[in-house]
Amino acid sequence: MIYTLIPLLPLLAFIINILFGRDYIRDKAHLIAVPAVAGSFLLSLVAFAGVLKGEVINVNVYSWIVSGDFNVSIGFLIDQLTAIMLMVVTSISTLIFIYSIGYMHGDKGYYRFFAYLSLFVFSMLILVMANNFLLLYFGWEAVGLCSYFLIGYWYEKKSAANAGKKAFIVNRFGDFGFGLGVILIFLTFGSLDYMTVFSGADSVLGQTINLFGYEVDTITLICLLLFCGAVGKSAQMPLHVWLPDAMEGPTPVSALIHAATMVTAGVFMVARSNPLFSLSATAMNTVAVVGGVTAIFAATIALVQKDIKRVIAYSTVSQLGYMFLALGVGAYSAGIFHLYTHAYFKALLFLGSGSVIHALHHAKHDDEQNMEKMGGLKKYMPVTYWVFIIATLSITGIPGLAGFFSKDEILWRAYLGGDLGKFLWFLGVAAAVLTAFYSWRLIYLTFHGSYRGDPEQEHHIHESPKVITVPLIILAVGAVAAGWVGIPPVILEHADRIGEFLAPVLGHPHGHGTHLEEWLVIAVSVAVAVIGWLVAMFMYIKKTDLPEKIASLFKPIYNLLFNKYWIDELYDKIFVQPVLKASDRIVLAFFDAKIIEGVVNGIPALIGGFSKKLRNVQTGFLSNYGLAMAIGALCIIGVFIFMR
Amino acid sequence: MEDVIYNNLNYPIITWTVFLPVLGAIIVLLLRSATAIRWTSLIVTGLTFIISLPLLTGFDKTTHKMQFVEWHQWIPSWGINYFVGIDGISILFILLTTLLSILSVLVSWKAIANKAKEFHISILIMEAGMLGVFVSLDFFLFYIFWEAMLIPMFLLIGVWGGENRVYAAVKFFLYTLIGSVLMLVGIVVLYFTGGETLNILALSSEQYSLNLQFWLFLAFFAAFAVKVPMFPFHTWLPDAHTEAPTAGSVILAGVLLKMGAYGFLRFSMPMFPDATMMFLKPIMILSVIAIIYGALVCLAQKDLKRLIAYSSVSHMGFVTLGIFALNTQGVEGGILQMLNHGIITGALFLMIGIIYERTHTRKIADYGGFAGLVPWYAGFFIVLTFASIGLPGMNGFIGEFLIIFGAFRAKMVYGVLAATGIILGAGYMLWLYQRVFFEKADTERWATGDHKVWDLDMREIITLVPLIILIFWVGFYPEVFLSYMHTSVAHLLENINQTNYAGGDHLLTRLITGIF
Amino acid sequence: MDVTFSLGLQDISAIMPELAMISVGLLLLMLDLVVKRKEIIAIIGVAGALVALYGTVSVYGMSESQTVFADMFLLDKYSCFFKIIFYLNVIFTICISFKYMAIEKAAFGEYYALLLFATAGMMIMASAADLMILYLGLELMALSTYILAGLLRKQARSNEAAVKYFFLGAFSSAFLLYGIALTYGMTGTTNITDIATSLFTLGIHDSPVMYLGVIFMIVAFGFKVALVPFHMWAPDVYEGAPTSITAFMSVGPKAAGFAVLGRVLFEAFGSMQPQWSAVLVPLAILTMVVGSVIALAQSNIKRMLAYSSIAHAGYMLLGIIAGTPEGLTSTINYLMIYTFMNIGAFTIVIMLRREGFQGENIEDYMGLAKSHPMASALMLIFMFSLTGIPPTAGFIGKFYVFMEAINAGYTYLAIIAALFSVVSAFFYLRIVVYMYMKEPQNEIVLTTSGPAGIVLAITCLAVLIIGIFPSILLSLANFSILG
Amino acid sequence: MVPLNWYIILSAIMFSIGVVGFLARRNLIIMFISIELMLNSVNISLVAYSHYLQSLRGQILVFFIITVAAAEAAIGLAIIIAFYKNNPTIKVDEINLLKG
Repeated sequence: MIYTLIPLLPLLAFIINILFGRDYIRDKAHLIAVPAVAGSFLLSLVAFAGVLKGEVINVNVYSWIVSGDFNVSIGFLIDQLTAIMLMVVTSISTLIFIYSIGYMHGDKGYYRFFAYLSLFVFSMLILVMANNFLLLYFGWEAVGLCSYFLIGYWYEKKSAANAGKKAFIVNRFGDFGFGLGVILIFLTFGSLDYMTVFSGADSVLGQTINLFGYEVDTITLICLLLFCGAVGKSAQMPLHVWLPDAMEGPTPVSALIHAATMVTAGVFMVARSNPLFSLSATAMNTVAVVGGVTAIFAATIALVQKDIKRVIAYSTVSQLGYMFLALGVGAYSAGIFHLYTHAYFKALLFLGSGSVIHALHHAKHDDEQNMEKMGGLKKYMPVTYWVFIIATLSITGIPGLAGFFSKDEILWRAYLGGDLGKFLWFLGVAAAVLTAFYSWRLIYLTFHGSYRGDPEQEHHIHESPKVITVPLIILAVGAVAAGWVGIPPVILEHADRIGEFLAPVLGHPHGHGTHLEEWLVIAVSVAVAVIGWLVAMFMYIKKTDLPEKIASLFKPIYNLLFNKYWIDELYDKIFVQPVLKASDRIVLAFFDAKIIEGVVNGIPALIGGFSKKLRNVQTGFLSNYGLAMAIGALCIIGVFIFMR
Repeated sequence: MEDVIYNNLNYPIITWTVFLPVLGAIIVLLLRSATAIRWTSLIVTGLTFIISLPLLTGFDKTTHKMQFVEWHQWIPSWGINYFVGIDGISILFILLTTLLSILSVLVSWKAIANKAKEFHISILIMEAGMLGVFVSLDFFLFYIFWEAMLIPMFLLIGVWGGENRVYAAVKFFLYTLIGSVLMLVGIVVLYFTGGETLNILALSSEQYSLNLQFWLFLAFFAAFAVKVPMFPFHTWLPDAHTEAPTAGSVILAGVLLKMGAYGFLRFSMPMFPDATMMFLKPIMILSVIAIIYGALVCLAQKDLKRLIAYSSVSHMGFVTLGIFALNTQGVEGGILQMLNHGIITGALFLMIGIIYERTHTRKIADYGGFAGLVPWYAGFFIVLTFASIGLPGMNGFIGEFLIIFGAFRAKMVYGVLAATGIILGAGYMLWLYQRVFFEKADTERWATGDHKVWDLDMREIITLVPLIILIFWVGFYPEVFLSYMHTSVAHLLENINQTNYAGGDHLLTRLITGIF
Repeated sequence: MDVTFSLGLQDISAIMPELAMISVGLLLLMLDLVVKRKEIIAIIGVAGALVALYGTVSVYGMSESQTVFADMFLLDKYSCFFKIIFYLNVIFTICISFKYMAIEKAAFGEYYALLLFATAGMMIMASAADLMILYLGLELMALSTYILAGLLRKQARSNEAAVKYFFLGAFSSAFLLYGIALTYGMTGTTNITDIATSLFTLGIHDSPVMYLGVIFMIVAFGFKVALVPFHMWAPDVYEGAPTSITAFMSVGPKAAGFAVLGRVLFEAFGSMQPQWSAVLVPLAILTMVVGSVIALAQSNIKRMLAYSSIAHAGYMLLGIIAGTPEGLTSTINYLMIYTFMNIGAFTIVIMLRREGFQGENIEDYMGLAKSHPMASALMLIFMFSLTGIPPTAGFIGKFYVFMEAINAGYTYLAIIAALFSVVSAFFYLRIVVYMYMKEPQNEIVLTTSGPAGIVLAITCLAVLIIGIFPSILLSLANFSILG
Repeated sequence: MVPLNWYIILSAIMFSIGVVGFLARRNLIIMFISIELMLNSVNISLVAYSHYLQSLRGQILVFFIITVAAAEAAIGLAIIIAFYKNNPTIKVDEINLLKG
């Protein structure tokens, strides 16, 4: 079928670039990559149109692994959910590819960059188009691989190499659970095809499985295992640690992989397997709570970070938290909706910051991302500034922009979700304040006030070229308009298009409230957004010395936040170092070298020593030889007398 | 005579495949110039590969019976015959062997300067021995090949190896010999209890008393567990691997280690099903230990080659785990994983040999930033790295997934524990890759002067490409390979599952009752 | 039971090979006075051996065995098999002796004569149907070898070897005689078959005196085949004696010893099989253990091979312990194989000897493979054959004895043997390691000679061919099965 | 007439004396003589048996033994002399050039 080309085009681009890029294509790499991804964007449009017409495609290309009763195919499913994801992935990829032409211009690994990026798009598309869990797992791991390559793209920087490794290994922890979940699914349903599994979901309800002596509800176990994967991939607590470090990668990568697409794979996966999750309250609540907690937790860290990209990174973690919150309360479409809007404004934020970094890249190294060394960039780079403003308005949920609709939907659904829901709603609102605050803080520090970097660099600062700004503008449009497909009924009847569109896959969220309540919820979220904005303005425009004061006043808290709750250090202390030390000192040095080798070399040594002793029996004296013979004979005789 | 499918080709294909290398060795023996010797052995190995191809094409996947069988009287007074044939379990290893032999000749092209004649003779004899092991259907024949391999391998390690080669060679030889002689005694006992025959098929169809099975299983276990090698019989492996010349390591990792697992499949399981059940638990536990233990040791390794060697311990742990899961996925995964491990680790040793020719150091600390110095090399290496980590789309994933699936199905906890090996595997391989290829390169050491490293040349790329292709081929379309083993594995499993062993009779009590 | 004695033609024809040996030996003694070039003497000696070989082979195929000289002398396939071993042994020895004795400045004509006499003695032992003849043959062999061991009069080592060998040998033959006397006293005969019958008729096969007799004989024969603890002479004598004689002794007397051991135990005392098996089991274990363990510590290759030959005696004993005809077959099969591989190994050892260079230290083999790839390849084959690694003949020998031992229910013996063959592998490997994996210290010159080359070729081929197509030898051994 | 057992016992005692002498004495010549003693003890028993059994084999064997013993003596003494030439001693405790 034609749609197989959607993933294959980028793959082709990857192969060509990786094989011939270094020697032949070099800085023409984009000529291969961009058309490829654009092509798959167009194809996705076709596919989307098809789905709009209501045609859902589910085909197996060929059977992949067959072993006994285990049988899984390479096959694609294009339904409403996939269609949305296709749109998000391909459109944003296309923009970012174009953006990268300018951003990565002149980099010595130019071809490599586009190759990896294409490979990523391929993997991401496989991930979203898969029609069974194992192929999903395939894409899942493959995107991890690409993120490993792209984070470590500047491999000569130790920090970059470390970040890449960290990302992959941390994700492996999640995948460990995910993989087992997949196996358990097969053992429960006898298949890994979405359709078979989901249709059979109700039949295994209440089935339990014996886990180390405890009877555990199978569905719950499956969901929790799958969710492990999601936690890893979407950087939720406690596996969020890799995402901020991932900012070592080039900014387009951060925008595409670590904001718009890959990190949302977890959300997609949970939404995809909603028939399973819906059957397990425990799993749902876990998802919701993890999401809510992550949302506020990450937001608090973002308050005090200095590195522009890290702020956005933590904001991403926090926004992903929102999405899981939505999924957790059963508002799958809301989650996907936010995923979709978030893709645009967050990509915009990243690319904007990229534009800033690009502008400052003459500045002394490691200062180019430090907001304390920025300021007053507004007059140098107006376009960037204005798109930043738009993105920020959107993320903080100012009515009319994309972020507002999706975020509001989530909060409203949380609010409806019973007692736990109320609590989650509160978390969401709190996170919203913080979001507003740090987002505006970023704007003010970067663009307002006066330049704080070293003066003679100032005149280098310039607006980025068209190839960078045009994608920004397009994304800005998205950041404004993307939300208009999901206007809640209370504001405008029958305008929640996306909800309706996704309903066949994700169902309708249950729970109803009065219009008044809903208006209240909207009012509150808007109010907190504005409050956060005002506070930020007050602190960073009016009283610029206030932040230091507060920081010194609440030193411990400030340090706690600034050091990200010391979680990295904690993991290092309790996991990484112990394992390394144990493997070195105990396993290798002691057990392998001393005990096992001791025995292995000990026995021969023993025999050798014995031999040295024994040869002394051969004294060389004739009489002793005779004696030996005589005694020998006597012994035998003695034995015989003894025997009878 | 058992029901087997006799060779219906107009020439004795298996005999040709096995003994062509011997013929080649004899020719090499008569040659003088090193170049001539190299070309001869290359041609011979190549021919062997080509000759072995019809096995694949003409193979009948629908039957578990032995195929291409040849039967000739050999030692009538002992009822021993020249009896060879292949089935779905052995066929892939034959192809793997013939392929890897070519590569090991190629990779030694420049590396082996002194005693080239002896070296190539050893390689060729080695190939014959390995092929013989996989095709033998008579225990005596099997044992002759099994032992005969020791001699050339001993020389390969001891003559052309690293500094500590003699120790490694002798250790390898004696360690393996101990296991083998115990198996020999077992074989003889089997000979008399099985009605004065060493015909493997006939012996497999016999029933043996539980006590006898117990002891025979132990005797065979001694030989196979050392060869695999299973924890804790693994310590010969790192030494042998590390000291052996590249070709030696490739053959060791690629084929030799497989023979232990192959032995379990071919002999221990069909002949002693009850004992297999009895030993199931301890062996699975040992396998899981091997997986995790090997990975942990890898994390601590400072030596490039040693690290890969220990990773073999971990991977072979997966293999034995899968085989003794005793379900289709486990066994097929195990067999496939043997193949994969042969390809991946074989290739990794090739890579290490290639870089060692340039840098003459195996200390990981001496490397770093090589991605910039030798990009193509780094590219090949990353593929192998992820293949060995088990990334989907590459062969490692298929094998490991099926094994974990099988183990999980057989006994959940083993599957879970084995899966942790995947995390650790990613840990040590990526860390290795980072330390060798990433970060700043020591340019004034490697980019200039007499130590200047150069990227892969054509011969090396030709050597590697087939393996890379196989990695992705298995990764994306394993059915090509799995389909060969389906029926045979099914047949094997149904034999074992017919066991009337009730269990409960605990191993320890058996040991004690057995001894007294 | 006095027999009317008449010397018939068939008597003479039956002992033709022996006669040939002895007469050629005498001829050599005389020629030695006139002929200066000792090679000629040697060649004549070989010719004599070949004639005898022809004689034996011509009667080999005979249907039933014949006893001559009033049941004193027995000509059967069993003895023929051993005689072939002896011929090979003496021919090989003479071939490798040419150069060597010259280097040792001991190129005497008597040397060859004595070799032939000793061989004649062994042949008589193999064919003895009566303990008297057995004794005579044994002494003929022994006395000749005493002299051969001490042939290098100028060398203290050689003298000492001779002294030790002589004294202990005499000591052991005294035991033999006492054993014979006791047996004679109990059974009233010295004829082997009659002993068996009278054991049965008199029903005395578990009288303690009979045990004593058997045990004393076992002691004596055990001395000849060097079973622990009657082995003590072997290492010293092997080391001291001229290397060619060491080769000769490591095969001939051992084979002869096993020949009579088998003959006496199976034919005369067959009814006491359980008892003597019980005696031999501990001896076998001790022999294997001591032989292979002490060999580890040796630095002189002749001495090492001495201990290895002790260990091999242990393996061979397994077949006799089994107590079945097949068991005995496995032993004689092993002996034939051992002849080839051991003489082959000694040939290489002799080649290292040259003017002013002993070449007996294992270090002397360092880097041999570099200078002499062919010779070291051969040595490699012999070493692996001695270890018992297929596809060499050594493996066939071991496999057969293990098989028979296990068949007779001595599985534990087989296991012990197997494990200690691993131990022995270590010191055989060491030679290979020195040849192939060490750098040469000083350049090595091999004293090669045509005959030696022939010997190497034959032994090596035999080792490989028997290893791959054992049927050839097995059928011969089965054909020569006792009784 | 003297019963057989006495001869047997006598020969056994002589044999043991010979053995002990061989083991205990340190002089090669005396050791050699002890061996001769052992042989003769055998001869005695053989003759006794032969008389008792009324068969000649025993006596024939005795003749053989005597002859062989003579030959043995000749060779043995020759060996001792040859040895003495190189290292002038006949004390066994001083003969251990070869050992281990």
